[in-house]
Amino acid sequence: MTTDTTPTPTPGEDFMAEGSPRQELAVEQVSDTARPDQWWQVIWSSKKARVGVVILAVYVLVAVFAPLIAPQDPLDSSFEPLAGPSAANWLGTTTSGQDIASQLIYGSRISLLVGLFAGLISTVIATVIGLISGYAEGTILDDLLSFVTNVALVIPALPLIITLVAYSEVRGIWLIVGVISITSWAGAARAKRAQIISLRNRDFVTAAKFSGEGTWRIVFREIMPNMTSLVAASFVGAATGAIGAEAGLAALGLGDSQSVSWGTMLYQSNAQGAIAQGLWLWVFVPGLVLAILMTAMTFINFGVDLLSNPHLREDA
Amino acid sequence: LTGCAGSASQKDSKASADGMIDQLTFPSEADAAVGGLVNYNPNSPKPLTATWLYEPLIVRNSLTCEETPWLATKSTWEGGNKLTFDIRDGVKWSDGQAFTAKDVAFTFNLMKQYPAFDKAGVWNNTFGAPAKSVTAQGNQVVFEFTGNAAPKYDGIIATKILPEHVYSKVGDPTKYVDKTPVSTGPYKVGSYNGRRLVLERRADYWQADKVKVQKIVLEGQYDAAQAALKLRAGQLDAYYGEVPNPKKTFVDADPKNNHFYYAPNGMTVLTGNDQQKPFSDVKFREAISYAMNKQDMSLKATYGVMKPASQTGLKLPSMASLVPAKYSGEDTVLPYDLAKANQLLDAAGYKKGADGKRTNPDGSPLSVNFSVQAGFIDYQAIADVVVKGLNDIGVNSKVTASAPDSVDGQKKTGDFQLMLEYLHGGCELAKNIGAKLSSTQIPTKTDIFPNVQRFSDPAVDAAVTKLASDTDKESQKADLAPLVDTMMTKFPVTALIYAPARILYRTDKAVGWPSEDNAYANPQDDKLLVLTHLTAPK
Amino acid sequence: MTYFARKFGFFLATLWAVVTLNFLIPRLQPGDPAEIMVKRLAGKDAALDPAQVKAMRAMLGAPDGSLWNQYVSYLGELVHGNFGLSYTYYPYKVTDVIAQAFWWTVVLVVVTQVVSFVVGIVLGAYAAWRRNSRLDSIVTLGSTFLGTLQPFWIGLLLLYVFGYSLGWFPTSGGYEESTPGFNWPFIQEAVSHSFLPALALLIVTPIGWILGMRNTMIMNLGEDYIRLAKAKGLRDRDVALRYAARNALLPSVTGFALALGGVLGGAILVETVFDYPGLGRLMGEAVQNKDYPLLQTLMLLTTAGVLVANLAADLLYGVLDPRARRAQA
Amino acid sequence: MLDVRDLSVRYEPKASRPLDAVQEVSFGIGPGEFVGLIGESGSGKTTLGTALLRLLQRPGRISGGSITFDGTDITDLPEDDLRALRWRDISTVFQSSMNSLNPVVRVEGQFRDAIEQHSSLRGEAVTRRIRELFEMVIIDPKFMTAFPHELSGGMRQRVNLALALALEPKFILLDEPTTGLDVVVQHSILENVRRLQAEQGFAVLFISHDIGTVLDLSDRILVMYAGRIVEDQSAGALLREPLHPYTKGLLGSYGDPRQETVKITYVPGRPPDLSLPMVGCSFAARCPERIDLCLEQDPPLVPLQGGRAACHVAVLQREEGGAGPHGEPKRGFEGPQFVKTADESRSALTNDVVLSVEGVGKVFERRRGFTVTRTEAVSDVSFDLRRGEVTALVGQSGSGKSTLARMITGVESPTSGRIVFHGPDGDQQVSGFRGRALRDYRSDVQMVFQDPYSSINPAKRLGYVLSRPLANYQGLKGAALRERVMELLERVALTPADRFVNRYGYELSGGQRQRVIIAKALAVEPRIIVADEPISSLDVSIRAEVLELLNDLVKENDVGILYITHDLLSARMLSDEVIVLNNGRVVEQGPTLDVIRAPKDDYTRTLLDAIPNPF
Ligand SMILES: Nc1ncnc2c1ncn2[C@@H]1O[C@H](COP(=O)(O)OP(=O)(O)OP(=O)(O)O)[C@@H](O)[C@H]1O
Ligand SMILES: Nc1ncnc2c1ncn2[C@@H]1O[C@H](COP(=O)(O)OP(=O)(O)OP(=O)(O)O)[C@@H](O)[C@H]1O
Ligand SMILES: [Mg+2]
Ligand SMILES: [Mg+2]
Repeated sequence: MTTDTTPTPTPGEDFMAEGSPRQELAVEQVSDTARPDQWWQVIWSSKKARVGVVILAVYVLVAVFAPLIAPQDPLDSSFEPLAGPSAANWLGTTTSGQDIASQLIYGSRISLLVGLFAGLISTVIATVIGLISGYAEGTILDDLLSFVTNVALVIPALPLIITLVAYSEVRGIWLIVGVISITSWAGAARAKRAQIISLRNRDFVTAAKFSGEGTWRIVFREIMPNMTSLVAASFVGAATGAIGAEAGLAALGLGDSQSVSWGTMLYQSNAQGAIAQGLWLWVFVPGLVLAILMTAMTFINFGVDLLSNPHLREDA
Repeated sequence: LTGCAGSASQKDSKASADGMIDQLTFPSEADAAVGGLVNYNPNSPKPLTATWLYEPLIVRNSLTCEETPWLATKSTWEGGNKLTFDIRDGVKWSDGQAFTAKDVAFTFNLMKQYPAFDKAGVWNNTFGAPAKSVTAQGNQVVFEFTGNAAPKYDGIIATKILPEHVYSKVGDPTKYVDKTPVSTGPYKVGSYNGRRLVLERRADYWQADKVKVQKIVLEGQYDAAQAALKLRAGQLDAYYGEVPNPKKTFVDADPKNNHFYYAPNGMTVLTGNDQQKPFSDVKFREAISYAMNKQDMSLKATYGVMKPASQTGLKLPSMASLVPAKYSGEDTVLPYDLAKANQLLDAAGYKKGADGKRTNPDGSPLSVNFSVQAGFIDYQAIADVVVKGLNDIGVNSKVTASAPDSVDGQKKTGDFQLMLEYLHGGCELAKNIGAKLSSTQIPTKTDIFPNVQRFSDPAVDAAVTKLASDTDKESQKADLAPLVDTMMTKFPVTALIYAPARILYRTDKAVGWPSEDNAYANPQDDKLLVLTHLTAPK
Repeated sequence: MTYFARKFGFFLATLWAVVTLNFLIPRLQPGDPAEIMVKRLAGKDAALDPAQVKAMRAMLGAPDGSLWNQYVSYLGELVHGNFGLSYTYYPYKVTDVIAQAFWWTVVLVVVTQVVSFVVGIVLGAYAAWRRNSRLDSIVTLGSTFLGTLQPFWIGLLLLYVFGYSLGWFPTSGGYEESTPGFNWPFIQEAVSHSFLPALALLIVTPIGWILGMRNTMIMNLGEDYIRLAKAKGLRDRDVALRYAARNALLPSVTGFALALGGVLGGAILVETVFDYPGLGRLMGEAVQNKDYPLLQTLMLLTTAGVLVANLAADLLYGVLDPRARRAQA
Repeated sequence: MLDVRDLSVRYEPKASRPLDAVQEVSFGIGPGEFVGLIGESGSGKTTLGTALLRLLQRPGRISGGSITFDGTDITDLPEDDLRALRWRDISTVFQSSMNSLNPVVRVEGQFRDAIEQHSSLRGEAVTRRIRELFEMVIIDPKFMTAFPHELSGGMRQRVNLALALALEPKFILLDEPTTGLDVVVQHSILENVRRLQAEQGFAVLFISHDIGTVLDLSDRILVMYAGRIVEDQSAGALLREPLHPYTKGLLGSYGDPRQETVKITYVPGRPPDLSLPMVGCSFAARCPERIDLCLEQDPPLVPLQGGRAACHVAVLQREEGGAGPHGEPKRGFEGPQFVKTADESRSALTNDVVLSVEGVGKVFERRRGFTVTRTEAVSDVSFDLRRGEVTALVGQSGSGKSTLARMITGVESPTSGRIVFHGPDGDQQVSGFRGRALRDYRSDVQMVFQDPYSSINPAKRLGYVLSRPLANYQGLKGAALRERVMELLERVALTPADRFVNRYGYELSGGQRQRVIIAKALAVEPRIIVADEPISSLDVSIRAEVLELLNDLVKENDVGILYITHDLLSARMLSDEVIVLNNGRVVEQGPTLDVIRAPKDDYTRTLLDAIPNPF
């Protein structure tokens, strides 16, 4: 076959004569490689997150099964005060004769509860406010919500917390949860506002309007599911922060005095001059378990970060 | 421990040959976060020192109620209406001017002009009638009151006397920033750098022979742990704040030199709301008083340092002489006796239900809510023991911790059932145990007065009035008897354990500190008096 | 025109809200300053002497009128720059009191913040550039753990180890024997006294910068302009600094401005542990003593700090990121 | 000069299966040669290019073969030695060169560092050189001190080109340097490239998925499919006698809009998953010419007809006596195609008018500080939209097409003139619609979005996406709703429907996604569909497929379409009437064929010229 026998096809001529219109060739194949990894896979793919999850799981188990694990009732003050470690009191006793090990074990409950609920509430507040104000960017509603957010961001948290705690008659765990939640949402709300502003102009949002969706549905059913990674990250962040805040509050003597938490342990040990008395375990163990829990949470957040920032994924 | 920081205080701290002590270091009295704001005005909320410059008329040891004449050599009551002080001769202000009775009269008259200055309540009707006049007559100062004012005595003798030739020129003394103090006290200001106040001994002090400490350094505010560590390191010679477990924290580190004295200065009492069920019932109050494991409280709240308190409301043994004959020789510390408590409750009609919980005599459920100040660790420890005792005898109770300020609010409104409180064991009996029981001293919406439990009994009120008007020690004892009796039989409040006036001190540089064996002074309040007892160790 | 008016209006509105909250927050707390003051002078479990309380009230001048009247007069005073007399340091003016503490905190906090920012940025950038190296792991893991420690807890630890056990550093206060001012002994003392508090802050603060920098930097390393820079055959150092780090720095710098503004709150605990004569400790004291005038002014200072820092961050972003210069308007 | 031997590149992501993006590729490029590299999205073009530059990043790495440049083997050359080569000898313009300038450094600085790194020029000399380069790519040198974001997309692209030329390299890699640009701009940039290449004689590897452009420019063309080179021929030969069926498919996607009858083909299906082991020819599944051998054996790239090809059929057909059993070699693609004849295009514009645009104008005011900038995006535009007819709106970027679309769909309101909807409730002005009324209006007027990738919510399944308009406008629920969703999927040929209903958008190919979007617009049974550049982001090989679907809709459902595009070929394929827009004004309007065959306006002619015409 030579070139000169093949005429140069002239445009418009029956160049495609052989073609038969609408011939179905292959069945549309749908491969699943394009499917992004599920979020748990992504998180699990990070070694740090795995470590974090395992540590957290241990803490959760300890908290759930505290009554089975703890050798003593954490509030039972019938032991000899200031006893050293022994079979009955693994880490010794406090100045008022309570078992340190049991307090430590039961303390995990408060921290986890506060982390869970304060994290949840503050994330919900932040999400709702951030989403609405971001979606309504440029309107009075946005101005109003941004204003509230800014004020919340600017008000010094500690005096506010102290006031809120002091003002309420009863200092329960729920008060702490509430106070931490309402003082910690503003930053996350801002971040979410920024993200929704960038999402809001995506075509699928306009498309949803053309499907006749109402605003609420667009914000919470169409846009929000696309922010799960940010929401998840802000939840983990908020939970970590809340755990620390609870400990800090308790360590200022503003905690829930009815229940044992690591913060109240720190407070009591510090107030009783445990360092001066050489009661190392009492001071340092709660601080340490707290730091480990928070480190674990931060590690998990590394994993969650991978969701929103795929660039980090090759890391792990 | 090798305390080598801040070593300046150690180098020159060796006792000198003449029994003089070079220097002692105490924590700052100003208790302020920021330094550099100089004010020696003894009536400002935070003078740099309220102890070492201006002096009172008389120092009364609040433990034993013994008086030591100071700027006044003698005081005399004529009835409860007239009080005369003989003013000491030969006292000089630090600027060389002579101190006279006129200065004393000036100081008290200044209070009249500026009520904000009147911490002793001389010119108003708190605890006794207001003054009519305060005049200097020769070397005497005479107070005339519109009525009985005997309970004001403590306040009057403790008032710091100011130099007329300075304070008469400054206008409102409360607004006066006193930067160059002119005072009668044993020390004058050496230097102050915003943090460290160095006081130097005045050679011309009127009792200079008794003052052996050349220099006093006031520096730093410490919490318990820091203070303990500072003390142990020798960077502090005495500390007056609360250090939990002083024996282990401090004394054990160096038993030879480290000591502490937590003198019973008052007592922690269990205060029910006597206007509300069930505490309105004397029998109930009595019964639960036997369910208080005071030994345990002492252990858990104070490491066993403070002893269980006498139900008389008097701090024993220092006030043993005041105990009425009826109870002398008897152990007035109520025993911990659950059986008796149960038995009393049964008898009073608080029946135990099937669940082991008692009900009111009228059958309504009985439950007690215990308000405790969050963050007061010792109170919380006591509260736990109290509640345990109550539950043990079938009185369903629980602790609610609230902010201390909220608890104060409850004291004002009366919106509480049970709380812990302090009964001051001061020498002015009417003002202390008396006020605790008098129905005139029930807190109002705006002010906390001592009768928080809202106990009310006309007979007791009469007895308090009588006691208040009495200036004679012996008859005071007789007047006290009905009050002690009320405490012992009506249980307006239940005494738990003594509350301390504290000192932790070192004896490597100075000896002669007050101690259990030699309680010549309230270690916390009577620092001037203590100073005159300090000498260099042999 | 309207844009600026709007922005300014917002600033004012926020300021007003903050001032109002600052006014309300302390007043909503239960407790009476006079009682508290007397109690603090006498010790926590002493009986309140009503005579003293009365005198103290007379001195502090009990707030008169309804809350509304107080509020109006408070605003009036503020407008005239009159912040009142501190209760605790009566009769000193609040401004005098704050002036005493101000520089301590500013120096401590600014120094530690700047140091941790620089350390954080450098470590973060290096960790990102050498991603997955051993150093990267050490930096990220180590800073994560340290960053979760409670500052006051670290403070106690440092205090005990370096202050008391080893005795290397003084344990409390800002200085000792020297006279504050610009003289060598004082500076020496101030530095040695600030060392432990600064260390406590330095241990916990860089984590945010490290991780933030590392994340943005890694994100930037995937950008095309980095690839192009490499293709241009530039030296690694140039690529890392001029291209990657320069871009990744932007969010951190604005974050830094915000952090500087909000730093006072964080210093309370550490300053208390070390008895450091700064604003944080002062604020703690004001809270405890219900020193309304002081507390209000301190909170105003903090919030104004944050607001100004916000503004500065905005402006700074405009300067640093040329793209923002246009977008901002 | 550049010699690539058996080069393979492998991505080994942590979380998923490793994937060979480039497989045993061999080719060479001589000095001054202009080589094109085409292939559909994901075929490995960029990966290959990046590998040549030794710029692969984790998780990618060169897993085999060698790259020799000017006699130096650079496959494993240490970074330091490589640096000397970079930019002086090999430079590049990236695919997304819009974003490949450092945003925080002025343009000049980005030239300067490259020049100073590799030459002895300093200071003023560098500036002079940069000025020279700017002039070379026809940009005012005053933009030297600008930041990248201050330049338009086209300018940035030119700057990148200038940057690539800065050190007079021997070889430049151009990776889709004009994607995302306007046809007209694209055209002028590529002209520029060609001119400079002729002047300076550097070698080029030009990557594009647009065979038209590549044919226009290149001396020689490499066709890439699924990580392999499947054909390598000179441009002329390729056009005359494409060897590989895939090449034929790509060629077939071009037609001349001026023809009486235009046919364009599309290659159905999607490329294979490169991370799965493959038996046989990777194109076999989509190949209309495949024989059994294709399913068993991987065809090697063998010399054929002066070029090279990797196709069993092509080789067999050209073997001695091979023509018999395997048929004659064919020049065209035998797969599905879309045909439009002149008759079809000439149907009279007689249907009911549904919507009239009457003298519409739109002015945007942007306030920046104290100054207000006014942009007149659209001015005095009038036309009618009818049932069952397609009106094409053509114009280059920024001509106001989307603005018009937004006004018509009620997203924005015009600043002058009016848009009247002739609905069941009489004539209504669109700008008056708010809330409910707007919603109701949209049951009559729907929109098909330009970008099929961003207009399907990535977090929702297709079933949900399609069910929403049905539930909202028709109140369907439960089984009825589901049934209707299935019908819709069938309607747009996503069959079997139950295989798609539970998928996410990202699991589909671009063409499939665009069909979902069309289905969504159809769901409410509108009278008018406004389609804003619905095919511009699709691979050429699947554009025809979407066009055909749209065409069917007009025929079968009697909807009217406003088809917005800058591509006259597709306008010709679909529309009955064309409106040419320039700077917000209508410059020409009339029956499609008339306008395309006999443009009256200069601007229309410019647009026509910009269409790459390989024939
Ligand atoms: N970093 C990566 N990790 C994993 N796979 C990748 C990565 N980069 C590209 N790929 C895969 O390699 C294959 C080739 O991608 P490449 O970008 O080279 O295609 P392309 O031909 O340039 O496509 P386009 O025309 O869209 O630019 C694709 O299947 C892609 O999914
Ligand atoms: N919201 C807006 N504010 C200000 N100017 C705008 C706005 N939207 C569009 N413009 C301007 O109006 C003109 C027309 O834009 P439009 O998006 O309608 O063009 P187009 O023809 O759709 O272009 P493309 O082909 O790039 O999509 C442009 O100059 C654009 O900058
Ligand atoms: Mg590519
Ligand atoms: Mg457009």
